[in-house]
Amino acid sequence: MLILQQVANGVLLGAIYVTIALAFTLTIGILNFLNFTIPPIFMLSAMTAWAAAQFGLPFGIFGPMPWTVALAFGIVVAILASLLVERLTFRYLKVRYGDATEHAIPLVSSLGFLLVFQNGIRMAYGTEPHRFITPLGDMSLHLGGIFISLPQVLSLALALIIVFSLSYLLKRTRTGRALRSIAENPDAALLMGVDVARIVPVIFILTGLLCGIAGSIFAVNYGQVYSGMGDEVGNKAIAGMVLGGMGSIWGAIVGGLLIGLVETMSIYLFGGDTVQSVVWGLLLVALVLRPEGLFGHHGIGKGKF
Amino acid sequence: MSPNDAIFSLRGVTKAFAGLKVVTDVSFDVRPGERLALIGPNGAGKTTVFNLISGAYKINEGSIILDGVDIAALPASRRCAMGIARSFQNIRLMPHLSVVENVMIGQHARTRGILELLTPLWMTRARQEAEAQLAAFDVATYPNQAIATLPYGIRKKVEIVRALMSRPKVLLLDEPAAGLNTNETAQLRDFLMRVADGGVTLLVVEHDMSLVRSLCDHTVVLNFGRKIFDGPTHAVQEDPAVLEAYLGRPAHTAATPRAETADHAS
Amino acid sequence: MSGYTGGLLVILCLNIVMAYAVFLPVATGQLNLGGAAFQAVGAYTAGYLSATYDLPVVPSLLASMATGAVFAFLFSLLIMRTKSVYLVLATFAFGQFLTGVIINVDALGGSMGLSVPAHVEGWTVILFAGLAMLLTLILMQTRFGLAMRAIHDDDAVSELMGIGVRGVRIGAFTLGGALAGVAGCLYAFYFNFCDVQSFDASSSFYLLLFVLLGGTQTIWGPVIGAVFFTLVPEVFRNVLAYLPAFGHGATSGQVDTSWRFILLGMITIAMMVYRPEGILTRIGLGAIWHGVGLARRGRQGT
Amino acid sequence: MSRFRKGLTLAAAAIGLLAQPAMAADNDWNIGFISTRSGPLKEVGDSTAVAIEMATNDINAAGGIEGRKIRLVEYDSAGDPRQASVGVRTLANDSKVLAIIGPLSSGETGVAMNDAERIKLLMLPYSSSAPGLTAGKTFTWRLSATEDKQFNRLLKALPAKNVKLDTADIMYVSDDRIANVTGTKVYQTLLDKGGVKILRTISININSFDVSAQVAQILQDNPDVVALAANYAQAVTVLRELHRQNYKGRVIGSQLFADPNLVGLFGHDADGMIFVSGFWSHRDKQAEDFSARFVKAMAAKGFTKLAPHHVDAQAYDTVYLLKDAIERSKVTGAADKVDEERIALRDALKGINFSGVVGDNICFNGGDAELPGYIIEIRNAQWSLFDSFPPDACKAP
Repeated sequence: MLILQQVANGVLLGAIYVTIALAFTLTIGILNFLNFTIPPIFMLSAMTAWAAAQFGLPFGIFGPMPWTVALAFGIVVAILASLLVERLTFRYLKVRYGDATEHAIPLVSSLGFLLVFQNGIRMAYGTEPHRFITPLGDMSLHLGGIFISLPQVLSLALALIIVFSLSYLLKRTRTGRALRSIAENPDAALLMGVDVARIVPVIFILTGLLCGIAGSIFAVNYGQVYSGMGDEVGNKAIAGMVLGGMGSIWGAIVGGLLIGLVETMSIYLFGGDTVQSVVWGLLLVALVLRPEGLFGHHGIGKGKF
Repeated sequence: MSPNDAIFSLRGVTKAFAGLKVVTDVSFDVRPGERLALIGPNGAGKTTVFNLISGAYKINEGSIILDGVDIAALPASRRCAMGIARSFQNIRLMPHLSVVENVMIGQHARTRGILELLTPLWMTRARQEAEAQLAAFDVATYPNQAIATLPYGIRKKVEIVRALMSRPKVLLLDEPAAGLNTNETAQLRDFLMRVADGGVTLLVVEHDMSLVRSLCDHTVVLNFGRKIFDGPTHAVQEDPAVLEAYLGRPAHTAATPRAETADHAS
Repeated sequence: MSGYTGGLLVILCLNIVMAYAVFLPVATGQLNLGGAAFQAVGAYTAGYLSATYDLPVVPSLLASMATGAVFAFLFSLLIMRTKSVYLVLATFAFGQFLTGVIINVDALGGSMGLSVPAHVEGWTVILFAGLAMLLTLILMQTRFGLAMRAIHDDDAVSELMGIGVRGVRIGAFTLGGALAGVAGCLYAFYFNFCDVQSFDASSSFYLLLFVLLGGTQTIWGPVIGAVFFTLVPEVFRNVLAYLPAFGHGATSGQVDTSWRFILLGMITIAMMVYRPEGILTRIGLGAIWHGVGLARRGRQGT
Repeated sequence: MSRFRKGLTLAAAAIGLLAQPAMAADNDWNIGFISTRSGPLKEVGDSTAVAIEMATNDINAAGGIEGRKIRLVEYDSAGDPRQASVGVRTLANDSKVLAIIGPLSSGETGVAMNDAERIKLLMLPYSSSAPGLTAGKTFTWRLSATEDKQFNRLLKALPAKNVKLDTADIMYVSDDRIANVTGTKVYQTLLDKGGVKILRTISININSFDVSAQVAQILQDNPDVVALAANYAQAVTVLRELHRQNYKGRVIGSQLFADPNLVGLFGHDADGMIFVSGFWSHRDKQAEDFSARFVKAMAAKGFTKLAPHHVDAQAYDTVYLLKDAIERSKVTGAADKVDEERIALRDALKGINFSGVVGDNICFNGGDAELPGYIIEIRNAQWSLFDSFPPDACKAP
């Protein structure tokens, strides 16, 4: 029974990784950009949602918000932050230097953003956890002896809905096709009349949206928010994305869930202190054996001839 | 011509990308000191053949013989050490290295042993040699100049000088005259003649037929990845298969872009 | 020298040695996001040998260098097939994996950290920073160094020009690992304490930032990056205390020193906007030499 | 060229600012303070800094020490052990301080105390409670009780108060220095000795936010108590999950997560929890007075605190401990005698008998203080005193 319980725990834990892994995979798959601002934006969105629920907007406008409105506010903040990142990193990446470290340039500025967001939040709201109170927080089900919390089920469902709609967006809409053409060959996309400067912000809006949604899921599920919450989720989501294959939406979902499962299973089998070495060791083995991930393709960071 | 005379031969070379054959059963021989042109319509597989010879791609079938040794299984860096050097269709100089440093990279294939690898270059004559080579071919630049600031024609020459620094037996030139005007092309021809006089066998992919005629004594024509002509250059224009490939059968020329893209895929 | 300048100088020098350890693979185009893990290998080797066998400094240093090199060699051999972003993430995974293992090894002190009896003074660290700089300078002047730079620019063409790209990459990674081992050993002996948290993912981030922000094209980039990231927060520590907007001196409790990291982040972003190839590029270096030359000639003229 | 030169000038100016050591006024007591005002430990650091400033102001307002005021020279280590080391050197060599208060965490102390030992400078960390940290060090003295002592008291109190204690699960944070030792060594040994059957030892990570897998294991065992070794932040995560999965037993722990704000986060959900604290805010009039003023001072800085953490109280008392030591040692604070006086100050701590807000008649065994222990039960969303233990006696110095 315990093992089934742990499988359930793992899958539900994976849901949060999936959402963040999707954000990572979008920017890396389409823009070849390892965006380290994703974890701090995720944190930023949850923390501002908490602050809005606790204090309201700055200068006391409106007063404390209901938790739903506060979460929506957090998502909006995440999108704005993501657009700010686009404005100050990606827009300056027009020049292609053609060497092996070219994708490092936005990486550096994304780490700059990490410093700004994280220290800003620490300064404003401290480093210790805050409680995010929702009526959903304690709702749970018992399915044949297995304990499942309701918000976790909802967040898994939400993650799946996001994946399906993203996949639809990329396959069936004009914007989606434009995005995919950029992913395949940015120069050719430009030649074929895709307005790259207009379409790139779409990715960042999606990234911000995903971070915001993940922040909401986290706040509701775990009932707490804190300035360091992005680190662990971000790292595991990266692991999930790589395991599933960079740039692949289905890879992100499989990888994210797999990391959640591996995590709870290694807790179950070997204890919590082994999680870090098991998860990352597994990822290392995966990268050695199949460098492109489960669903990945070799297109990312390809050499040119 | 017997294969024994050849310094360099292709035997039944075949290459396919994702099931699509871009080079099919190509064989030819090159004698020492010969200047061979490899021509054909767009997408005929010329650059692919170069990539196969230099080792950028692995062949599926056949053999590549240099000086009696099959080099088809060797990694690219070993082939260079054995005497194959090349230039690129779109110039591939190292953007962050200076002119002379780019040329010095060509010497790498001649380096033997870890000690030589770890000797500071200012303790050797490598730099003087590179500068002398640049001067010998009248490449008028500052040796420390950044690549990006050089005119196109000079960059082409630098790339060829770089290739020559490995002291190749066979030099592969991929469209050396592309982008040059008539005057520059004439200069290039003289430059290449001097290279050939130095005992280097030339293998040239070129669209400019006047250059081919004045430079090369031997021509191989490819079409759809197959060899359709192999003989003296002056006989090319009379060959019916070649004429058909270049002028006739428009239906097939329309299909060529597919092969062209495969040519550039990595 | 004041205690502050001295202490800071040692941290700076440790950072410089590590910056070169990360620079060597980066110079061949391999971004290493696990630099601190290789430093941890060196630190724990030295710490363990000193704490358990009372091994003196010099043999410990050699042992750290060797283990750092061996770990880096084996790792780079394993991940040879992975490239670009995948390589960055493989190094990241390696760092996470290794710290995850170390913290569970009781012989290495586990989460308690390892107390290290042998001590080196600050000047040793400074000496090694100079040495690391000098050796890298010489290495980059050799044919091997030229090959590294060629691979950084274009690995495919380098291979076609006869450079054994695999070998050079593995070699550069291994040399970097050896240097990281030395840096780790110096860390352990200078602070007399090693602690996995000092070698975590964010330390690795910073190390890579030193190199990328400084510039990967010249050997001065890592120094400039290390100086930037070590000293800018310190400048702000001292400047902010004098600015009314941020408070009136440290003890009043009005200064929120988080500002110095926020400002550091903002400057980093701005740097990448204005100098995306790093603070110092080859062209930039050329211009400086050119400027110095002009100045010298001008002086001779008068 | 001119831009380059301008850059050079700026850089020179910056380095000039770097080189300026903080100068002390002639007549003040020059005391160093390694604070943690930025970085991941900022919040604890800010709060203890308020306590230390409060103590300094209180002493100065009451006439200082022997009529002279305390002047705190602060250095922010940002929670970084390397910076803590620079802090010791800066304060010792440049500011010529008599002694140093701080640093905050055991990681920082682990590095900084080596420097203090070499410089021969008294260092008073006020929060690190890792057992055995000060072993072999003669210049590091801390006004904090180690986890083993406090937990032992808790175990003594439980049977006396009829708490069922036959079986236990231990849960600890494996990658946190103190929590790991406390969970794997202290709890293990003491529970064993107390005849409690340990069903399982479960670890979590410092960054874990989802502990459902671990808590599922606890629920399967269903022990009488869960002995939790975790800092406040991880304790919050664990307690929430225990509550969510509907665990009915009690959670006990040493002083690691004895934070009054737990109540604020959990309200009635925390009811039934028992832990030890080194400080009880209703101990006497003095403690109550300190607590009220501290809460007010924190509110003025924009932090909501229900009561001081025992670390805050220890930080406050550390300044008074230093005052007592200065008075006992008869040091003068003269700049030219600072080297001898630092040693004299350390020697003055030997055999000291200190009374403050944390307790009365506190003495030191080696570098570790003997503090009282207060067993706290959370009842009706309030801290209530369950039992208390006076400080242990000291061996003769």
